Amino acid sequence: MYLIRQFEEVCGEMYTRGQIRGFLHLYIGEEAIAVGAISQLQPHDYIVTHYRDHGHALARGVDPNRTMAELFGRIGGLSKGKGGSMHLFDAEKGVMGGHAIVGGQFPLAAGLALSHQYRKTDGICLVFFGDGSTNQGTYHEVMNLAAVWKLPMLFFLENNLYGMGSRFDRVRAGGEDFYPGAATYGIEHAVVVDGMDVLAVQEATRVAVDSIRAGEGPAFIEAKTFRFQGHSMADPVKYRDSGETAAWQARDPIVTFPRDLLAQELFSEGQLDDIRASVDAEVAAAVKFAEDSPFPPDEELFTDIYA
Amino acid sequence: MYLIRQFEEVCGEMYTRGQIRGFLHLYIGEEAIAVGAISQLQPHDYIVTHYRDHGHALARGVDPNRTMAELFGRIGGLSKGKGGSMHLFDAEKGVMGGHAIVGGQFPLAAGLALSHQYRKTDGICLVFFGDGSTNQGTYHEVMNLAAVWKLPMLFFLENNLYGMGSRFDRVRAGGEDFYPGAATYGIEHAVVVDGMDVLAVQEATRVAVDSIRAGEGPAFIEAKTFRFQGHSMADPVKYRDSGETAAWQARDPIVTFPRDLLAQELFSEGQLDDIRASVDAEVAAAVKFAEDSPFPPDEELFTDIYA
Amino acid sequence: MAEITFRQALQRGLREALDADPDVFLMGEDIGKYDGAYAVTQGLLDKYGADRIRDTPISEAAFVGAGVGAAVAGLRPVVELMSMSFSLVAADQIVNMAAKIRYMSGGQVKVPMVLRAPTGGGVQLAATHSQSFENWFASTPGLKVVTPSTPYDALGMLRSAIEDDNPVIFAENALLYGTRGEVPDDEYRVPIGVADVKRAGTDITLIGWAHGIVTLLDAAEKLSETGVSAEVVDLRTLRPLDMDTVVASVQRTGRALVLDENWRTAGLGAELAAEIGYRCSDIMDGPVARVGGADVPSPYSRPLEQLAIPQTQWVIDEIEKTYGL
Amino acid sequence: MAEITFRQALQRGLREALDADPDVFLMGEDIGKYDGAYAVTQGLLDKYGADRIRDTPISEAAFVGAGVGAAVAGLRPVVELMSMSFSLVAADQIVNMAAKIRYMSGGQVKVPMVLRAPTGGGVQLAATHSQSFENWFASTPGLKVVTPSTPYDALGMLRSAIEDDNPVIFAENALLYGTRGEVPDDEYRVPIGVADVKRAGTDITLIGWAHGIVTLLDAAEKLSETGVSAEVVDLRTLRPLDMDTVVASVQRTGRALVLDENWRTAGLGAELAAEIGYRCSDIMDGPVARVGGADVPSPYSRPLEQLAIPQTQWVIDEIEKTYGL
Ligand SMILES: Cc1ncc(C[n+]2csc(CCOP(=O)(O)OP(=O)(O)O)c2C)c(N)n1
Ligand SMILES: Cc1ncc(C[n+]2csc(CCOP(=O)(O)OP(=O)(O)O)c2C)c(N)n1
Ligand SMILES: [Mg+2]
Ligand SMILES: [Mg+2]
Repeated sequence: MYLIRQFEEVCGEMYTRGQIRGFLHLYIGEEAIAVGAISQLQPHDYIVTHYRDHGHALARGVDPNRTMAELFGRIGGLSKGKGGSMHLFDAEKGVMGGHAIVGGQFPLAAGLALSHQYRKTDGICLVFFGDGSTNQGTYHEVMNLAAVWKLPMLFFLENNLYGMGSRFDRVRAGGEDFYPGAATYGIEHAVVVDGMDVLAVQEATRVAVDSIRAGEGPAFIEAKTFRFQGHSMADPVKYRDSGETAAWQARDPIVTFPRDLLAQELFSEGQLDDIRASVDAEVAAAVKFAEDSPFPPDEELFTDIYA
Repeated sequence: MYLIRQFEEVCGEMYTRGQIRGFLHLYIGEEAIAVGAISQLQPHDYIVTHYRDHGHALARGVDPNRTMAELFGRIGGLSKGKGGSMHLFDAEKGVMGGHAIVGGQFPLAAGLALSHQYRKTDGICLVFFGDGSTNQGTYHEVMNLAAVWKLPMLFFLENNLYGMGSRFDRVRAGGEDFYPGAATYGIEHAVVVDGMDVLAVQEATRVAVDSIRAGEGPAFIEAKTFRFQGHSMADPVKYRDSGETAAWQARDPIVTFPRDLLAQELFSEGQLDDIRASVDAEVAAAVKFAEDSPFPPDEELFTDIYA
Repeated sequence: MAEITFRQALQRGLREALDADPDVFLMGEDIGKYDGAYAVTQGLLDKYGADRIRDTPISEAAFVGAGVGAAVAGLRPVVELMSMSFSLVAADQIVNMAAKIRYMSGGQVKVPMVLRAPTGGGVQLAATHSQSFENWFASTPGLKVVTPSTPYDALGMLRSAIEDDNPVIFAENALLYGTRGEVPDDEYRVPIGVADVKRAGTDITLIGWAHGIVTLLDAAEKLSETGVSAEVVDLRTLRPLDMDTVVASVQRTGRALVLDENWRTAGLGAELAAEIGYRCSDIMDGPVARVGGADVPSPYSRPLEQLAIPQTQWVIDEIEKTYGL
Repeated sequence: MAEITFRQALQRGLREALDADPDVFLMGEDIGKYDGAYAVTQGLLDKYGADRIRDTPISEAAFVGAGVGAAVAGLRPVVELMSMSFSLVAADQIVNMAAKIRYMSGGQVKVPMVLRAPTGGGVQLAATHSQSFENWFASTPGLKVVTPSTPYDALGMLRSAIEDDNPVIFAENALLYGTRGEVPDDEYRVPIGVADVKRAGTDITLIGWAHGIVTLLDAAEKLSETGVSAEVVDLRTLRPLDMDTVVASVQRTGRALVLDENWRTAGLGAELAAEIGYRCSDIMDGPVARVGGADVPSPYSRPLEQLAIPQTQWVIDEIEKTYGL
């Protein structure tokens, strides 16, 4: 989690310096979800996510160097700088994007899940999405398709209460919880979990993944969470009051999780400091790697369009 | 109801004779829905429906002559022959189509409902749709939009159990009833009704419309029904057994409703015969009207594209 | 050699591909139990089973995108849209997902998927069911677009499309399903991206594709009666465009007419006319003649609809007007 | 006269329309409380209230189609898409509903709706967020498509669009929002469907629209240094096309170059080149020159993205190549 946080704090800085451009969406505050959920996957499982995707990539063990280089638009990036922040891919690790059209990732995820079913493996596809994206038709269409075909698919809602400036209750009348809606599609396994608690996320995911691998069809997890910063770097966050943010920040997993570890004497202050120092160094190295990587040569404009 | 039935029996014939072409979707078996539901509307209310739309138009009092002429592709048709069977419009009567893209009609209906709300009238928009269309994203998006904006809109599901050759349970895992799903959107008023019983449909609609006019937001009615014939004239109906059809035909509203009227001595056999005879004459006149109406002149190709 | 219909050719292509490769499977609305809206997939469910012949809900965005996902995972889905007109509800998945996921991943993934759909007008299906959006997809980098005009090409190109590692839009003009033509008994392929001279001639090059070829061959026949020898070039593929074959022909004949049955404005016909005009202007006898469908929503009424679809006579008149032939 | 930005011009246009007609209202994602993704609607919620400045869920198909419904009922909705790229998830509602409902009803209804959206690339938003589908909508009968290049045109055409009884796609190239220009203090309109000569010249006609005009004016400036006098015609409207103004200019200059910043293949640039070629070939000094955007999904990396977008030098090189000027 600390890696993700530190990585993104530095991303913010790099954006200000103009090294990263376009849209940059930080995951700060939501790290416990990616880390908790992805820890429960097998190497042959797939992950599909939205544009707020750095956390998912890093939690899957994607190389921070190549991730940062991608954000810098350099040839050493995961996608040679062609995808940028919103489109992180690492096919070898099953990370199938990073998708920037809200709701666009659901069908892709269904197809990846279908491939596991078709090949009779026990693999699954984990798809992350936001509260706002549930208002896209694809959410509905794919929930139904996954249910009727019993696809091995885990729907993971990162409910951070806002889609850009719109609090969920201004754009939805169905109440505070989204997970009960899964039953409409015949998805029985649907739960809510505290997205600020990495161990709770881990446990909920373990149970859901077991059920999916057992052939019970898709499952649904809603994690309540909060993005501490703006929607993207362009967002001055005028639509919510600082009190709401502060309340959530008090539950920051980057603070609370180490505190718990210390309290339970699982780690010492010194051990944690060591971890932090090594992560800081790793992130610094990633920046260096990205800076040193050249921009893609001109020919790259026309490659990778067709196989 | 008998008008609709007789009209469509004749449509079928005219299709065989090549007078009507393209796609022709008959409503035979479902008439109690259109008649029961539309009887509860006010003149300023809107109706939006799908391609299986003859019943809705006729139930709204649209001229059978101009309807038949439209099916014949003649200048005397409702849309001068430009729309055909799937696109019946009578704007003066609030009949806003006939739409042939499955699910395409939901957003339009929301906008018409919005216009009533914006203008602070007590008007509503009644939208008809099939079980198959609930698998389009627009169904979901518009249910949510209508709920969150409290639009004066009545969602009317004509659940005839099949979308073309697909029985609902082959393409949906959410169970036999659709209406409970409305609660997911916060639509509280959602009921199921026997679509073969015109009085039951009437009553359910009355209650729903009252609730909508009272400002309670959208409502949802699911009517269980059955199309006795193929999806369109091209459908040989190989995907279901005749037993299922026969069981529904035994409940044919064109048979049972008059039978009940007779049993309750509200009408005499002779009176019913008179009605039937006059309807038969009306339909014959419609065919005559259509036959006599010329095809649109060539210039019509380029009119009505822009206002 | 056997004479079969366009529909039968497609079905044979599907069967051969299903037999050849277990990774090939079909998805679409009512392709199985209903036997397919245009009967192309008739009987396949019985033979190949429900895992490989998958009836879908009416959720085009979902199952087209699921096709992309399955393809990214290495399968070879052949997805059917009941009509090209319905591609609009899946447009985002086609244009933003199928066409771009390879590029956005820097070449890490590929999308060996085929999207088949009947297309075009002419049978009174009215405004929303008579459209040819393959024209738009032909302007989209990342997609290939195939538009056969004969049973031979349909079968051979379908095999190539299914074996292609890229997303291929396979547009089947619905007016062609019943047309007949010779097809070899052995398996064969027709390459994607190679135009075909369907009739040789010396005075003018007529360029079109799909059902337009029927019209152009008819026009060529009529022109021959007045002593004009017309060459007919069938593009067969709208993306990538085989401009070399087109230009070579025009350089021989010195005259060109482009037929685009879809809306005339800003479609593939415009592209061809612009490009031929640029590359051949010095040797041409006049500007590139264009015939296009009327720029109107398709009317239901038969006489009106016929006025909207390019007819043989339009081609002949346009040639006369442009070149005085 | 005051110098204001393109963004301010649009906002003034919206305010004037909201003030003038109670049937005008706005819908879109985050146009209210968030002040609009590109700040065009900043402050409007406070002034006009939530009934008229409506924040929507992220449901483009639903609210675009709801705009059509409201328009059919006689209101004048101005719907904002956060990006033209997102028009794809609403493509069916735009192309099959907004564009066709009038025709399908035989003229019984009309659709006085405006669909505004920022469009184009250039700021590293990558493949799915940098597209210009107004090019496709320009080929769709039933729609009008407006693409202003200056604050003056933006304001004047927005007023016309809102008062138009047809569905108007109003494409705002995002690179223009910050550009400045003179705008009269009094209310005025700029008609839809009338091209504008943005710079007079005698040797060649450069034709483009929206941000392309910035490039063409720059090219014209550079050309003048070498003694070439270029006329710049700003289409302003992509549908209906004002071909008469274009052709009249080419007939004067005898040379033409068309700039289409979007994908080069089969777009509006092709249409213009084909049509100019046809109507002016007899008096032209060569074929119609074309410059188009690269046929690639938009890359994120800045140097690559810049290679995909037509630059001034491309225009100059193409003129040199085609006409030796
Ligand atoms: C189809 C589409 N519409 C709108 C947008 C613009 N947009 C990008 S992110 C976003 C908000 C999404 O909110 P949510 O799903 O809650 O995810 P979060 O950003 O909160 O993680 C919007 C409206 C888009 N990218 N795609
Ligand atoms: C987007 C789209 N997909 C597919 C079709 C083809 N189609 C027309 S009707 C239909 C079945 C619809 O079933 P349902 O909604 O249950 O209505 P019913 O015909 O039973 O009244 C299908 C698949 C279409 N018109 N539009
Ligand atoms: Mg959110
Ligand atoms: Mg049905």
